[in-house]
Amino acid sequence: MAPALPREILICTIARLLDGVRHVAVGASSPIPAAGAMLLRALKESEGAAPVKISILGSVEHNFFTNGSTELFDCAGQGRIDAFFLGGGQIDGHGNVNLVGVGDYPRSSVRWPGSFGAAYLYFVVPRVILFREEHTPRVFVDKVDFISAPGTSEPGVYRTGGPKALLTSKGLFSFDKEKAGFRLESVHPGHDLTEIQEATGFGFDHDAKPSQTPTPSPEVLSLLRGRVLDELSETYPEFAAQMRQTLTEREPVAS
Amino acid sequence: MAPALPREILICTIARLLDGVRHVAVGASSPIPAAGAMLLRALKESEGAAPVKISILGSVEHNFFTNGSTELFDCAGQGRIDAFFLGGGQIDGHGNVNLVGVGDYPRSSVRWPGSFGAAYLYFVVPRVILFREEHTPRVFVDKVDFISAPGTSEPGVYRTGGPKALLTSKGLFSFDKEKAGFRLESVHPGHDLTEIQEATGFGFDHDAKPSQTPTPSPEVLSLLRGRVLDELSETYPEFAAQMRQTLTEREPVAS
Amino acid sequence: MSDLRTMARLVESGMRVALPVDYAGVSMAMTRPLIERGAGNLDLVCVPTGGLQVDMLIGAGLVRSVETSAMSLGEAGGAPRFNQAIKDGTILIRDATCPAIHAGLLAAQKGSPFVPMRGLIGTDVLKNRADWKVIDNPFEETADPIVLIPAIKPDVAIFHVPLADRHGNVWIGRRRELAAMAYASAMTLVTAERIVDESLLTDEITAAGTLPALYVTQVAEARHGARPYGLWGEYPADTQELLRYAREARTAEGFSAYMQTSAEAA
Amino acid sequence: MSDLRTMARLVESGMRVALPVDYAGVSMAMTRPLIERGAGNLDLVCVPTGGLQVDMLIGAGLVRSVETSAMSLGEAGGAPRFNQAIKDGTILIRDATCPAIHAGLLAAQKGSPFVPMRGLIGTDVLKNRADWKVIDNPFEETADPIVLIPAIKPDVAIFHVPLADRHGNVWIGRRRELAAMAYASAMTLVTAERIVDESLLTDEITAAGTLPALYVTQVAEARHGARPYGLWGEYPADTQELLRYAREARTAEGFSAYMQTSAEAA
Repeated sequence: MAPALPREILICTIARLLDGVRHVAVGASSPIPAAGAMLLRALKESEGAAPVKISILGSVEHNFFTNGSTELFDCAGQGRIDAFFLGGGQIDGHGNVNLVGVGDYPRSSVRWPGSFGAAYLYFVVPRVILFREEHTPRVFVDKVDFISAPGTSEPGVYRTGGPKALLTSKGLFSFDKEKAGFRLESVHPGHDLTEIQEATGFGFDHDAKPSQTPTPSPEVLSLLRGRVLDELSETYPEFAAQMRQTLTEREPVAS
Repeated sequence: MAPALPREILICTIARLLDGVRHVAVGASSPIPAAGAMLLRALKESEGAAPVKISILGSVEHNFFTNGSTELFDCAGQGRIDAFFLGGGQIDGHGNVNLVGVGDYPRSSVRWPGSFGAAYLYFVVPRVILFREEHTPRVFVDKVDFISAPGTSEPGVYRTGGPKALLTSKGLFSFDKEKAGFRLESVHPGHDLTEIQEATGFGFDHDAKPSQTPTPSPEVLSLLRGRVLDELSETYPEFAAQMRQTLTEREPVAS
Repeated sequence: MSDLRTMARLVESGMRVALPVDYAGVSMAMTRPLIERGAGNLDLVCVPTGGLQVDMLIGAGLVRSVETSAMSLGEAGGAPRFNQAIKDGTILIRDATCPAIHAGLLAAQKGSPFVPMRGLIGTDVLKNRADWKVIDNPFEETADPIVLIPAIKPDVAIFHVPLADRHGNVWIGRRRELAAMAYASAMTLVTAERIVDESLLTDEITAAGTLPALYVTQVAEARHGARPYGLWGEYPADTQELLRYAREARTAEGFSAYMQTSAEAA
Repeated sequence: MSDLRTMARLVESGMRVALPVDYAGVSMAMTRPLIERGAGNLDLVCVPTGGLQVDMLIGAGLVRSVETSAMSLGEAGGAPRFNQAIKDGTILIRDATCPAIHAGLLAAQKGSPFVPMRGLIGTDVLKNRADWKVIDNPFEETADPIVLIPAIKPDVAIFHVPLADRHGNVWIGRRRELAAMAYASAMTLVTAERIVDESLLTDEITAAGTLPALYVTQVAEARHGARPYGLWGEYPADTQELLRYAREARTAEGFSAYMQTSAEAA
């Protein structure tokens, strides 16, 4: 079997971060988080554990909401969504997320789409996973130019949710609510601490020798390359096809 | 044609009171108000005037709401309901309505069903018609034992609606918001001022010689006894059948 | 799928229980299993009014309080066990008005502590609700009092629908207050006339009137499960039976006898 | 029934216009008639995000302000005319977050001046919204700040649906934000793929997904009226066309040329 692709390591890491959730919501254009959620669902099913529900926003097939686009937020407010993913044009060391733009608001020099539901969901979904593949100092900044959603809140502010982890193409960070900061948990294969420090515009805790992000077992990999990729191709056909092609190209090299 | 029955005079009076409304809501167990609304609708249609919409609550056939039982109240709050009817176990001279019970609340000696939507609708429906056939001092009291809905509100209280008229089996009153009191507008055929004063537990304005409530023209009566009674029998079959029978019994006497 | 007794066991003493209005889909089929189960001190929330089922639970002594906008048997008149309990002061009544109950459920649906509501100022409904608050509308410069209704978060909602599927999705049609009850409640127990294999969410037409399984704790089949109430699009109310109940349940003894005989008939 | 130009004439300068999200039923068919009509100084409310239609109205110079939770062309990237207008400061942007827009419409639906909403505290979204207010939750004894979102009352809502009937009822399926828009708005203009004779309210199954005529000002038929967006259950989005627009509308000239050629093609 071909060794795990970098994206497969991300998908398996997401499945691990989601362990224990009953219901996870995924954005319409988030194939890697969706794949992670689908992998967890498949793993739980094969273990005979409690089922994992996945809501894919904007998808007609995987949409089991029937009350319009307000239902996701209501559902989160009711405590029925355990995990969600957020990206961000900028993310800073306090877990603040900027989805709006760079420069002096409102006349941003670079304008991104906008905050979507982040200014609410970040407060009420217990396990928010910050996911951004691009790991550069322009994304991971010291201080965001606009707070779409803050990493932490002052005491007394109603908040049942917040950031749990930050996953990039280079490593995995956990978020410490008390310290309002990140800690590097592991470095993905092929990357190292120095590289991550240089690519990150904020300071973070870390071990002197951070561990490596675990690579998936052959069993998990075959579940991912089989059933999960099949499921994924229904909603994200281009992404799934691309992953299949990469795997086919690699196969001869590995064997 | 048989002369107008007392109930037909009530129905025609209601149609007159509703003149100009675009949308009237009627309770499920209110055949006389419903008949009045249906008569108005038929009259407007024959005049080629703007159509009158009627919502009959609790009816499946005449229910054009699709958002559950909250929609009536939302609709009223949006200003989309022009008229509504309220009864009341007790109604006092300030237009206060009691739908809850007699005696010391909460251990009422006589308990009625409850306030339903009155504590809201009385505030936001511009033309509320108080309708109670029984005209006795136990209904029309000096002061209600429990205010389900007040006739008037203090300045500064948001209020776009309130009582417009009070119709009983004996007469028709208008409501004066400034004076917070009723004025006898007309006495139904067969009744007189003294009788009404004795039957009413509160004082009210009136002319020295109040006029008589107009009886319907033959054209209006035939519309009522034809099309309107047909429409009515779909939703209130027993009431319509009873009215038909009374008309048949009367006919030989009148002719 | 579940059975009625298994579902009734999920209801525990002291729970807050949301029940729908007469015509929206009352799970009368659950009434006897609930009485058999015997979990008492229930705080009932009528959405937005109550009738036969509530009266029976009161008659059976299971009810501590009732929040409602009205209580009656419709054409069959007043609710006899409720009226007696009010006279005797054996239950706590929280008189409301229909949109206030909807507002409380809406607040829970939204994860909000309250929602504001117009009307109510100057009523004895408001005066007797220490749990409601009046604030000055902060969007107006002059005084503008407005009532805030706190979230109603039932422990369990119980209702009856025409149709459910094996996945736990239930078809509520335009009776969207049933969805509101489920959104607001920690548990939702549903009885259904029929249970079908194919998912109600597969077809956009049926999906539009479907409450998703996400909000549904258990579903059990119960033919004619709303009787003697009617069920929209299915069968009309049995007015004779309601009248019989209204007559017999005037006394505690009559109520017991009614429940006895109709249990034997069932 | 009406036609698109007749409907567009109901939109006047300075109106507040509610438009739905990409996938919910955008009436792209109304975009050109609106531009032809030329009523400007529009305050757009995106429910809850905006895309191609909003970008075109901005490009045509009809827009004074945009209240939205996001603006993009989805897979085709950023909204070019919007982004340029932001840079130039030629439109006022009211950045929101999805549930806040739903909350504002809900307040209007309920006839309430505001509804409360969790979250938002400490965001720059809140900091830039002088029209939102923070109060201390009166149901808590300790300090508990909560945001109040004022009612959003559009003058007109415009959207596209698969089906309408001759009575003015329109089928919205599970896209209930379309109903919320109509409830909140003074006028509602609807385009539909098909218009049928029989009332959608006659059958309980279709009634469940129907917005009643009571809330609908005018309906006009428009085949493929959402294109190049898709319409649920009907046709997918035309991504190539969205990409072409994204490419060409990068400049004001390119936008004009695009609108010119696609008008000729239509």
